[in-house]
Amino acid sequence: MLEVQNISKVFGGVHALVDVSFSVAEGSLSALIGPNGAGKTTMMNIISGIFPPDKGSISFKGGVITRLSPAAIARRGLSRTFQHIELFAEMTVLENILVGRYIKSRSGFLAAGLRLPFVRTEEEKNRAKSLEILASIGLEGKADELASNLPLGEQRMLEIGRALATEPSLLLLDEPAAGLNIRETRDLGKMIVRLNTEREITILLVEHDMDLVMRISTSITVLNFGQKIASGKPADIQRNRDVITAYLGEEDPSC
Amino acid sequence: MVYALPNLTDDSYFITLMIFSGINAIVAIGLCILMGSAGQVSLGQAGFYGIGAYASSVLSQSFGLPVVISMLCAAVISGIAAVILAAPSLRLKGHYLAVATLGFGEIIHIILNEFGPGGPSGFGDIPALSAGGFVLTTPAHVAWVVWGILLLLMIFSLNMLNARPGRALRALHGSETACNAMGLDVVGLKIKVFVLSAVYASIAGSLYAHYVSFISPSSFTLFHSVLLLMMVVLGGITTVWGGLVGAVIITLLPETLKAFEELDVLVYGLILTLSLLFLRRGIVPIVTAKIHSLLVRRNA
Amino acid sequence: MMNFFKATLAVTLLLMISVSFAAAQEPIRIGAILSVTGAASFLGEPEKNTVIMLKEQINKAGGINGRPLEVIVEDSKSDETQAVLAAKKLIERDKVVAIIGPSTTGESMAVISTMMQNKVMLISAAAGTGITLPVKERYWIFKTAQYDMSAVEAIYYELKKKGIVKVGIITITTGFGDAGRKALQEIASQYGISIVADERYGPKDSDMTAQLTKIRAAGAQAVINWSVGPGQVVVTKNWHALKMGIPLYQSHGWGSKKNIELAGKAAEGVIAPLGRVVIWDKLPEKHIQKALLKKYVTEYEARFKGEPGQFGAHAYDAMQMIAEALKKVGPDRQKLRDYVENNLKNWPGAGGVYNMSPSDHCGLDKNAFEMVVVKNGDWMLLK
Amino acid sequence: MLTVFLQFLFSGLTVGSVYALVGMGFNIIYNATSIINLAQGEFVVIGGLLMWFFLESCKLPFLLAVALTILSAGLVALIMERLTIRPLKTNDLLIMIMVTVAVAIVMRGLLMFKFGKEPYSFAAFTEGDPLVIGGAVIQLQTLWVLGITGTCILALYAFFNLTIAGKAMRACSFDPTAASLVGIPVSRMIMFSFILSAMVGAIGGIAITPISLMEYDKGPMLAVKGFCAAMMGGLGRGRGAVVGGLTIGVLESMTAGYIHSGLKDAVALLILLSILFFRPAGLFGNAAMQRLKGH
Repeated sequence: MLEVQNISKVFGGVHALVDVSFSVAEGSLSALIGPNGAGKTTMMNIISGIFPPDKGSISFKGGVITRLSPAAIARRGLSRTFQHIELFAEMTVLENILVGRYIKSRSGFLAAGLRLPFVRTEEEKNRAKSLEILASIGLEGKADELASNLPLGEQRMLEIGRALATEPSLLLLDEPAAGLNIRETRDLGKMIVRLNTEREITILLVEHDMDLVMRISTSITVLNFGQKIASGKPADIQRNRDVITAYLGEEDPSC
Repeated sequence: MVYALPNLTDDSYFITLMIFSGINAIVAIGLCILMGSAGQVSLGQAGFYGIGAYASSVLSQSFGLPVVISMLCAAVISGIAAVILAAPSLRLKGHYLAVATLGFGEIIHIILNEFGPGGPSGFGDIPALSAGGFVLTTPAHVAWVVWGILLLLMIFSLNMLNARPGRALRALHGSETACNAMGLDVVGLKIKVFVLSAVYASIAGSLYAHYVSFISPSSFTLFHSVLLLMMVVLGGITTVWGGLVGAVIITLLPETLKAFEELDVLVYGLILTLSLLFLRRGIVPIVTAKIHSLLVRRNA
Repeated sequence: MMNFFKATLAVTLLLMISVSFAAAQEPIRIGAILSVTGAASFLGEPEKNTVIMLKEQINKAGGINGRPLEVIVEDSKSDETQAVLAAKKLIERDKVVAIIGPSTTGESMAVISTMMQNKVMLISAAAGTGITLPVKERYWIFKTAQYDMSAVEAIYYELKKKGIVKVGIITITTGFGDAGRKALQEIASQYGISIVADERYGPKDSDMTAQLTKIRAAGAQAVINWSVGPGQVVVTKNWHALKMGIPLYQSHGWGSKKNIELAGKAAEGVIAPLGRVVIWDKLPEKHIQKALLKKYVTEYEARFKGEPGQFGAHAYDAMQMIAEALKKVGPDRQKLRDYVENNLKNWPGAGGVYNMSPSDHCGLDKNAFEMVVVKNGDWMLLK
Repeated sequence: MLTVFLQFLFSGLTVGSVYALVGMGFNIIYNATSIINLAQGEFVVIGGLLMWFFLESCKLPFLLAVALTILSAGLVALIMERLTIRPLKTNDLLIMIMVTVAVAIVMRGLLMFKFGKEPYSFAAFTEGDPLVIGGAVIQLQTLWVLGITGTCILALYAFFNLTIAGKAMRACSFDPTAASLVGIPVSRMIMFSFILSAMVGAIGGIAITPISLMEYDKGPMLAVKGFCAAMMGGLGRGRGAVVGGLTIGVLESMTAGYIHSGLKDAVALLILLSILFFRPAGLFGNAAMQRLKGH
């Protein structure tokens, strides 16, 4: 589904990514991990088109997306969430989801202003779909709250919900567990698995929480100082020497 | 103003005030959508207002087009001007966008001064508003038409804002990064909302020209743009109702202040300053919040 | 805060109502729309003062055949929209029988349709040709300001006498300057004059050296500046500093001692066509305007610590015309208009000697001006 | 030909140095607060009119009149800041800018009330015939204006780079939170920035009034031009405003001279717009700085 080939990126003399390749198979729940500064977020931003790579190419569902704009990539069915939450703070929970429906609907300024019949049916359909998504992420009771009034955990859920509203075939989750407590993280994990299995959405997860990653992912790629040092099944990764050394410097490798 | 309403209704002075309020309100709701919903600033709205007034006047006077047609053509011309301004301005934000729009408005003013019919003196005998052979002669008729158009644009705006494009605009205001990730066409949306506000301003400008029947560049200056901005900020930027209320207040205020004679400018400035200091979110949002909280308390 | 607003609003409305209902002894009401504030306030200010002073004098002398005269002055803020509103208010709410003003051509043009629709006489204090022409479409409109054309003719007549054939013109980008520019261009050829440079500047510009340099480079034999406000002083100073070696002519807007004061030495030698209100003390005793100008100017200066100038004179004449008509035919809108159109022949005013007729709603020509030169910090008639 | 060119140049420099002074005023406040103070032009007017008042009306000696004028302008700015900007605890730049517009209206009202509507002027600082350079004339007062502008730049540069107070003000502009953490009284620095910019404005008013006269409603035009000067040089960059102001002045004068005087403002604006579109950080700004400030 996603092929990342020989990606390199230099930021002001710092090699953020060096010749990194990996792939995400259709239907998989893949994870991209690595210590701080390993280049995970840079990779996410390159995949989703926020900035281009210096070298290398990325293809998605068979088409090259390396130089496309983020919006164009999103329209091809690749949706993402953000490490630093990027919700529409002054809009309600439901409206946030509805914005996610943007690319799946078509009423423009004129049609909407004139409230043409097709606009009305489209709005109703979007509304129903959005409420359904809200229910699936457990926010059905909070549709009319302002997004900024939600607790952090629910804001993360809402971001995922908004991404789901675009009906993506690949979902990039950028550190969805950051800032969550143990219980919230557990719920999040369950939901991610459910999305993967029930909705059949391919997922690429960037995460710090090793426990979560090891528990739910089916394949893992490990980055360190911008280079890929390992990839494979969780069990293999846990035993990999390079990975353990990489993490020992900063973090507890026991998980 | 409510105090004054009953004995003023058949007073053409009052009606004229309502006409000017309505015209200003049309520009203001466009500006509300641009600024409040989409978060773009414009200090050049008087430019579009002026294009609307001049284009429609020239087309109907010199080319003999029916007024309705010339108003529509003027709106198209303003829309094109908006695209020309918006396309390169998109990368700009905040003060930089403000100064770009300011420059645009001033350039339009200079163009009208230099190349407009009549130059700085302006020109008159502009045909009155008419549609299908029916000419609007009395102010009352004009007032009905102006407020009718205002009402239609209001409904249009509210419909639009409560549907897909409106949500997209507000999302744009919230987080452009997220908009990109949701596949929103940020550039296109920004251009479209600029065009929309320009068209509103243009319609208002045309109405003004055909009603007063005389226009000169001095009505379409930076100071008018600032005044429009003041309406929107005072009324409340987050809702089109704020534009409407702000426009009516700013139009009526100088008339109300006539009793202060020479001091009226001073009092006007003081009222504006105090309102901005104490009614920061704008009148409409504050009042609706108040009503909302009262209702909630009653229900509880 | 809301209470404060309500209070302000209520007080203001009460004041407005009390003003409009204080008509106990049935006064005759006329209106005045003047640019008391805003860009054209240099016009509106002396006009307003003049109107107020005359009203008091008329009422002290017994009013209009025993009835007091009331003048409602509306400040149009030099803004066309405000002028239209003011006209509507005066006609509809105050039921005035005639209106003086507005001060500028643009504002006057803007209120014409209102006046025509409501059939109320307007005596404008602005100069624009279009205000009273075509006279058929300006049935209710008169004006007391001389045509710009008349001032231009006075200057060109002078230039022709001196054998000057190439001039550079520099005008301000306002209605006043633009009207002058058009008049200058229109009749130049009639006097055998060619305009070799046509320069402009904005109302708040602070240096016109570049434009004057260009005029000099174009080989002009004289400079004509058409503006009012600080611009004409700046042009004069720049002209002086550049030592241009060619004479500087100013428009009839130059007629204020303040200009000489502000320009200082630089003003020496500047020539302009001025109304006699400015140089009344230089007129021969027997001149038809002398007595009334002496009374007007000395009384005005004593009361307002400034000169009425050219523009005060426009309001003076408009007010006197209406007052005379009111005394003769009473407060009837139609009769007032007819009186002004038909009965003001060889009528001495502050701005000149008027000859109104159905084909001329201004009644002044270039004889309303005297050519005046600045000499030793004072005006001197150019012989 | 050279004479004519030089004359256009001198004319442009005269006008441009005023824009530069106003532009510097914008920058001082912008640096401390990110506010665009649209009442900046009014300080120039206050400078010119109060100078006339102290010099011609009160007949005070020249230097005393200058000192009183500058102090009064500072006082007005102090009152403005304490009464309107400080109570306005908001991050909404639009509201802050609109407040300065409203304050400008109040100031214009007061000035009109006190001084009326006519223009004022007083004698040039030094008597004497204009200088002639290459056939082109330059008025002595123009030299004063240029000299004063230059002195202001140097003084401001020294203030911001050599004094503790100046460095503290710069720190506020980079990061108010951090500045307050290290013990800089941010609120007082904002007040100082208003006073300082008012004083710079007033100095400009004093210097140009003998050339261009001064009347109560000249402020908005000066503000627009000064704003453009500041933008052209890169908002917040002191020297940028000077170059920006002089550039606009010279461009206007060259357009008036070589193209058409009616279009001089338009040409200056078009160039400003192209700079905005192609170099949004201004001629001398760097893009990274602009991103940091986030406006």
